[in-house]
Amino acid sequence: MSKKTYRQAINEGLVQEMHRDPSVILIGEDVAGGAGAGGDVDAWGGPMAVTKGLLSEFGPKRVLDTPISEAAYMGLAIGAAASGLRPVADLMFNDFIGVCFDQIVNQAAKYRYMYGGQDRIPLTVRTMIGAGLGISSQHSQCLYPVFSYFAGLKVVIPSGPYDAKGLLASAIRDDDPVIFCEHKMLYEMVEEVPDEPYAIPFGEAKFVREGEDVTIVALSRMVHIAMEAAESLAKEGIGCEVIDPRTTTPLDTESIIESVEETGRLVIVDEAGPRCGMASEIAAVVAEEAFSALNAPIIKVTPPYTPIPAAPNLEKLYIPDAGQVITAVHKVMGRE
Amino acid sequence: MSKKTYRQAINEGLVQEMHRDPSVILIGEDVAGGAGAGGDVDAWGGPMAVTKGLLSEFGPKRVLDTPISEAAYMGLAIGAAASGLRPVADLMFNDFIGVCFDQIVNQAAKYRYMYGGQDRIPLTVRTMIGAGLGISSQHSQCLYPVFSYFAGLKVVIPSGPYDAKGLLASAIRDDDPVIFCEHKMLYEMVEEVPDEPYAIPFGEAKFVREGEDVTIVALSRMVHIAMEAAESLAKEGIGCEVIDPRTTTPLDTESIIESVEETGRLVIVDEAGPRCGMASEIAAVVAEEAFSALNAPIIKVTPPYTPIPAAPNLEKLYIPDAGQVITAVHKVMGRE
Amino acid sequence: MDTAQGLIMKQSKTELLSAYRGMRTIRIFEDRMHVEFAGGGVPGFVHLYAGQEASAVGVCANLTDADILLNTHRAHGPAIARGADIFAVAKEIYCRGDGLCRGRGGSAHLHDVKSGLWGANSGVGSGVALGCGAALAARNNETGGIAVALVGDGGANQGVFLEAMNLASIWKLPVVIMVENNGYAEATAADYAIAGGDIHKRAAAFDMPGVVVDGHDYFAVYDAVLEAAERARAGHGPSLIEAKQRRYYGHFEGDAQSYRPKGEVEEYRKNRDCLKQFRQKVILDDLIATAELDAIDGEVGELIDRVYADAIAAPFPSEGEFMQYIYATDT
Amino acid sequence: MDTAQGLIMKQSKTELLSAYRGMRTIRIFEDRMHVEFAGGGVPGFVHLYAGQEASAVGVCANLTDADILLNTHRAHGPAIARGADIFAVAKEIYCRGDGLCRGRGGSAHLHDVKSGLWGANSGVGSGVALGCGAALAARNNETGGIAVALVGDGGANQGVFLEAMNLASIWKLPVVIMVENNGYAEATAADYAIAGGDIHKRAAAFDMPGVVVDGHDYFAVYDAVLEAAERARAGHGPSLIEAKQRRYYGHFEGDAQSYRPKGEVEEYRKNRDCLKQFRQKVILDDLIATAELDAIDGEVGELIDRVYADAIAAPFPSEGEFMQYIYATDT
Ligand SMILES: Cc1ncc(C[n+]2csc(CCOP(=O)(O)OP(=O)(O)O)c2C)c(N)n1
Ligand SMILES: Cc1ncc(C[n+]2csc(CCOP(=O)(O)OP(=O)(O)O)c2C)c(N)n1
Ligand SMILES: [Mg+2]
Ligand SMILES: [Mg+2]
Repeated sequence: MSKKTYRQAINEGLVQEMHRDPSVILIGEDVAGGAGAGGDVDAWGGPMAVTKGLLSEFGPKRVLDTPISEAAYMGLAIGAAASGLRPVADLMFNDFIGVCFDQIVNQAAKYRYMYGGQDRIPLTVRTMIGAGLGISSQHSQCLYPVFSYFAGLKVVIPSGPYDAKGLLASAIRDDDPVIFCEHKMLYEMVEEVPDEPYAIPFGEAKFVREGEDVTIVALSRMVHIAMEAAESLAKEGIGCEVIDPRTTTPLDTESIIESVEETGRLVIVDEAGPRCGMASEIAAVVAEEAFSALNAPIIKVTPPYTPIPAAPNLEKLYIPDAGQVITAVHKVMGRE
Repeated sequence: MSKKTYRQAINEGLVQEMHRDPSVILIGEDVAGGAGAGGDVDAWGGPMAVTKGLLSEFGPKRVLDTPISEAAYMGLAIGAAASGLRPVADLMFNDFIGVCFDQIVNQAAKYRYMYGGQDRIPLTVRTMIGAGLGISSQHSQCLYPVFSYFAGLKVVIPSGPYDAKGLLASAIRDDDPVIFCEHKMLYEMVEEVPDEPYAIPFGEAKFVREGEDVTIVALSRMVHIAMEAAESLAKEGIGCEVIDPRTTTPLDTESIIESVEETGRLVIVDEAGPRCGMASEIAAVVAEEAFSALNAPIIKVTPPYTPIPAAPNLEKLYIPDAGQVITAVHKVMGRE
Repeated sequence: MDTAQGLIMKQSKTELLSAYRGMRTIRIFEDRMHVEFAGGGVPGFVHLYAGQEASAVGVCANLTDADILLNTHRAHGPAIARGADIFAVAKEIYCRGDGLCRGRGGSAHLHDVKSGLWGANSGVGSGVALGCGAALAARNNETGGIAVALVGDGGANQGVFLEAMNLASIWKLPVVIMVENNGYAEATAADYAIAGGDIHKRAAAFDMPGVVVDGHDYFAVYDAVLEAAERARAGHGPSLIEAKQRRYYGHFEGDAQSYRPKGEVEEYRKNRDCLKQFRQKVILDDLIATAELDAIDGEVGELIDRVYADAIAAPFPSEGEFMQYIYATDT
Repeated sequence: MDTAQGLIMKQSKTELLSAYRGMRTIRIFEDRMHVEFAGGGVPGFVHLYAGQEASAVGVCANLTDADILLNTHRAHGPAIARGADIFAVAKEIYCRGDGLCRGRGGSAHLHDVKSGLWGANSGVGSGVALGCGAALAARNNETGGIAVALVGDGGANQGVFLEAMNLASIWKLPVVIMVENNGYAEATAADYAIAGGDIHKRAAAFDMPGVVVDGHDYFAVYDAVLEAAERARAGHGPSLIEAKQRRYYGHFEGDAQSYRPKGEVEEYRKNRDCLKQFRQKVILDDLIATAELDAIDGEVGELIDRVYADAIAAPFPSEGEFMQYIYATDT
């Protein structure tokens, strides 16, 4: 056990899984960096240096830099997965799913079903989500609701270093295609992380904080915003139970329902879009399955329905903050 | 006014808009058919013959058959729209969004916002949705929830010939990118349709049937399934109000809320997927904004969370039917 | 070497008879499907391969068990050529419970892992990318296998196909790209949609060999694939083959085909037909007797009767199975 | 014709001075941005164009008001070359309220309809497709305009780029594809990622002319674009130009560039620099005096000081504007 950043935890998880299973390969744009360039190899490890050192450790047969051809190398990764390799394919920014969407949602997600169960597709797609760097609307989205629309995929949204390492191990060991969504504003977050490998099962939400008055379901980076709000609300005597679903497919609806059945109130905090997003999905599940337990409207705290602006002041307005969560909690508590 | 099929209504709508405005052009795979082939030109009008005759009427400068290069011709259509043309681009099956997703959700949807309001993108994408033809999981999806996730697009789902013609006129005249989703099982549906052009505004739901006991929101083809259920329930003395939102962006939440405030009960019937779909979205809106009016859980009637099977018997199980709607209504009426 | 003698020096008589049987099997299977479709009862979209038999059969004659063939939506012919159980193929087309894909895929998605047949994909053009993956895995695992990706002239205009050509080339992947240019993508002519008209010329752009062959000539296809496959197996990287051919039926069943020039199919049937060409070549020196070939025709005819009777009688998938096979844990 | 005299026969002295001014403006703007970025306060990712000036300036010298230039994420240089208001350019990079895109786009998305500048797109490779649309519209509306799409060596590996090449060719669209091959896509060498190493060879695959030029030589770029633009204007269709060049800074600011061979940038700065090459050429016969060029340098230096002072002082977009410009009705 030692303190590690989210970046280090993911890097360590990759290293350990690659040692554990020689069929794990890494593939993507500049996952090493320096291919053919004449200077240092293993120069980048991705734009955020998350995969730095892996080429040196595992060699070019297992760590492959690609051209900017996402559709081709995702297709290749699916084919390699169907052949028994366990590719970890890097999508850099999840927004680039635009150029390889077919591969992910029509091929990977449907491969096993459409062919009647003949195959397993143990593919992990690592990708960055989220706003906060001022890099505008084509590099800052949270697209896990879109991935979650498609049955056949599994979708993971670790909110901290500990979960990141453990969920990554599960993703790589899983026999289905998994989209592993790393929030780019969390790479520097530090937490105690075991040095040895461990796997956190999918579909098990984490109760980040206990509380009796209101259930707050928060996703990815928003877990920290929700916690900030919860600490502040505690001072007012309002007890918030904060739940991090950790995976959106499978979604641990039981834990959420169980909590709402105790608290009778639900606020959902998500950085993904408000329309057809995870916040709506979770609200709908509760409105159908735990309606009788509800004492108040279900409130969603999400960004507005807009593309993401580059300007830092507007981007800040875009991202939900603790103030908005507090307002929502006050509302469900009837203290407006 | 005369009886027309959904197919004829769309064809007529296109013809009239193309006469009305010379900047309207049509572009896609086999929208005419026969390009370079040496036999008849205007041979297909798309696989469902919806655009048949348009090449003959408007000539090759305005009706363009393309290679199977969706990303390129969608990008081209966006560029043409930014230049003041009004392209109607054909995506054939909405599943093929997989190969041009970037163009639609990252370019078209964000063009105006990301460039600070300099442009208008009067693009209409016509595309087929829905199961029922036994053509399996890559040709049968309903992806309007995914389109609706992205602010900047407008999304239209006409449930019959009258709406199809009027909404198509609005789509073509609209200055924003519109995804116009035609349900492939409705092409033979017949209705009275005015001969002259008319436009139905976006964001105005249609009250297809009045009723006091339960609000049923139904989308696209499901409007007819809901009506079938409603007729049958009427015989039991249960009055269902059936609402067709007609567009998912903009979404007429007011009409839905208004109705639920009368009935106190909501069932949503949608052929799109259950996770992060429109049914969840509508449930979430009501659970937040009309909670106090609700007397029962909100029930979603959707397909299960699975890719779409080819086998007709399984496909039939996949698509929601009137029986499921009746069960849901009984449930919200407390008559299980 | 254009005598039967010469041909038999390259392929054994058994191999040649098997190639003929393969082509005839596909032909009779597809002709029959055309009739059955018109009569109703075949679900979904059905794209027939009749006319193009020499292409898939010429490819598959070069493949081993370690190799992977990537199928297209025009899937019946390649599936039969690759040796997938023809009863299960028919049942899949009819969406029956014990079809190749348990009724979930249908006509356009024939896929049979145990015969080394992948796809088909109804989104055209992806085969090369998936094939690159099979090829990479074969190389990493040193199986000796290669991948052959079939793609149509239409599919060759998809971005992923072009990206994958580049990727296959820079990594020298053991993959053969077989473009079945049957002149049309739906109702659009290849000559219209392909800049310059020649797909094989795209090979040079991606630094790989590209050739064009008569796709109705089994021997021409065989030879081109042999060379490309050897290159791939030797670790020298990908090749592209453009095989010019024509389908005898419409894009899919129900296509009125008014876009085709009058007499085109008749002309191909008369003068270019793969079965006719094959027979002419092999009977030259009486090394293969007409009677032997005729006997195959008869046997195949009977087989296909049984295949259809069996498929039509087979039950649809059981409803309990509906949600099976989505995830690896759903067995 | 390699004398100043000869050059001036093709382009007027005014044009040459303006080209020089353009390149110098970009250089000083980018050098300054490099410093400012290091000091903090520039939001987002910033990709500098320093070193590549001859490319954008050589293109833009051939463009009229009716033409459209498609920008890339390495957007500052092309925006300035195309004549976008440099104050608004800087403000957009700083995400200020009266930046080119009202602060919503930032460095990688410089777009200015009134100067005929489109993009940039931070998804690489789309420019050609969008440019095809501008070209089609120009032809349909008979504006006489053409589109020039800039794309990097990396973007040239995107499927949409390859699809669009084909589409542009079969429709003979008035579009010029200008591949700025600066040797790298991020930290990956073009020689590694481009099969065969030559992007201009891809032109033949799509039946269009393809040439390669020294992208640091303003005159070489100018001539190649002139020919391609004339071809496009004459209705003869698209062309591809590969302009080999190098960036002087990292992929984006913050890139340590350890992947680059030692001394590479120094070598380019010393022997290939576009400003040096230009000066050498034009002062041969003293038709343009060194002093004239030096005077421009001085003027540009002062301008850039004002541009930065202005941008840094400018306010961020007002918060009330947040939801504006999503739909055409949000004005
Ligand atoms: C990405 C994509 N776009 C469009 C289609 C619709 N479609 C199905 S088959 C076909 C024609 C394919 O032509 P080609 O690749 O030449 O194969 P052929 O049908 O001639 O065998 C088209 C356009 C598709 N399946 N996938
Ligand atoms: C579709 C897509 N994939 C990946 C990226 C990430 N990315 C941004 S710039 C870049 C390199 C682009 O290289 P090139 O086209 O040569 O342009 P350069 O940066 O050299 O000017 C990459 C990979 C992207 N923006 N879009
Ligand atoms: Mg074809
Ligand atoms: Mg580059």
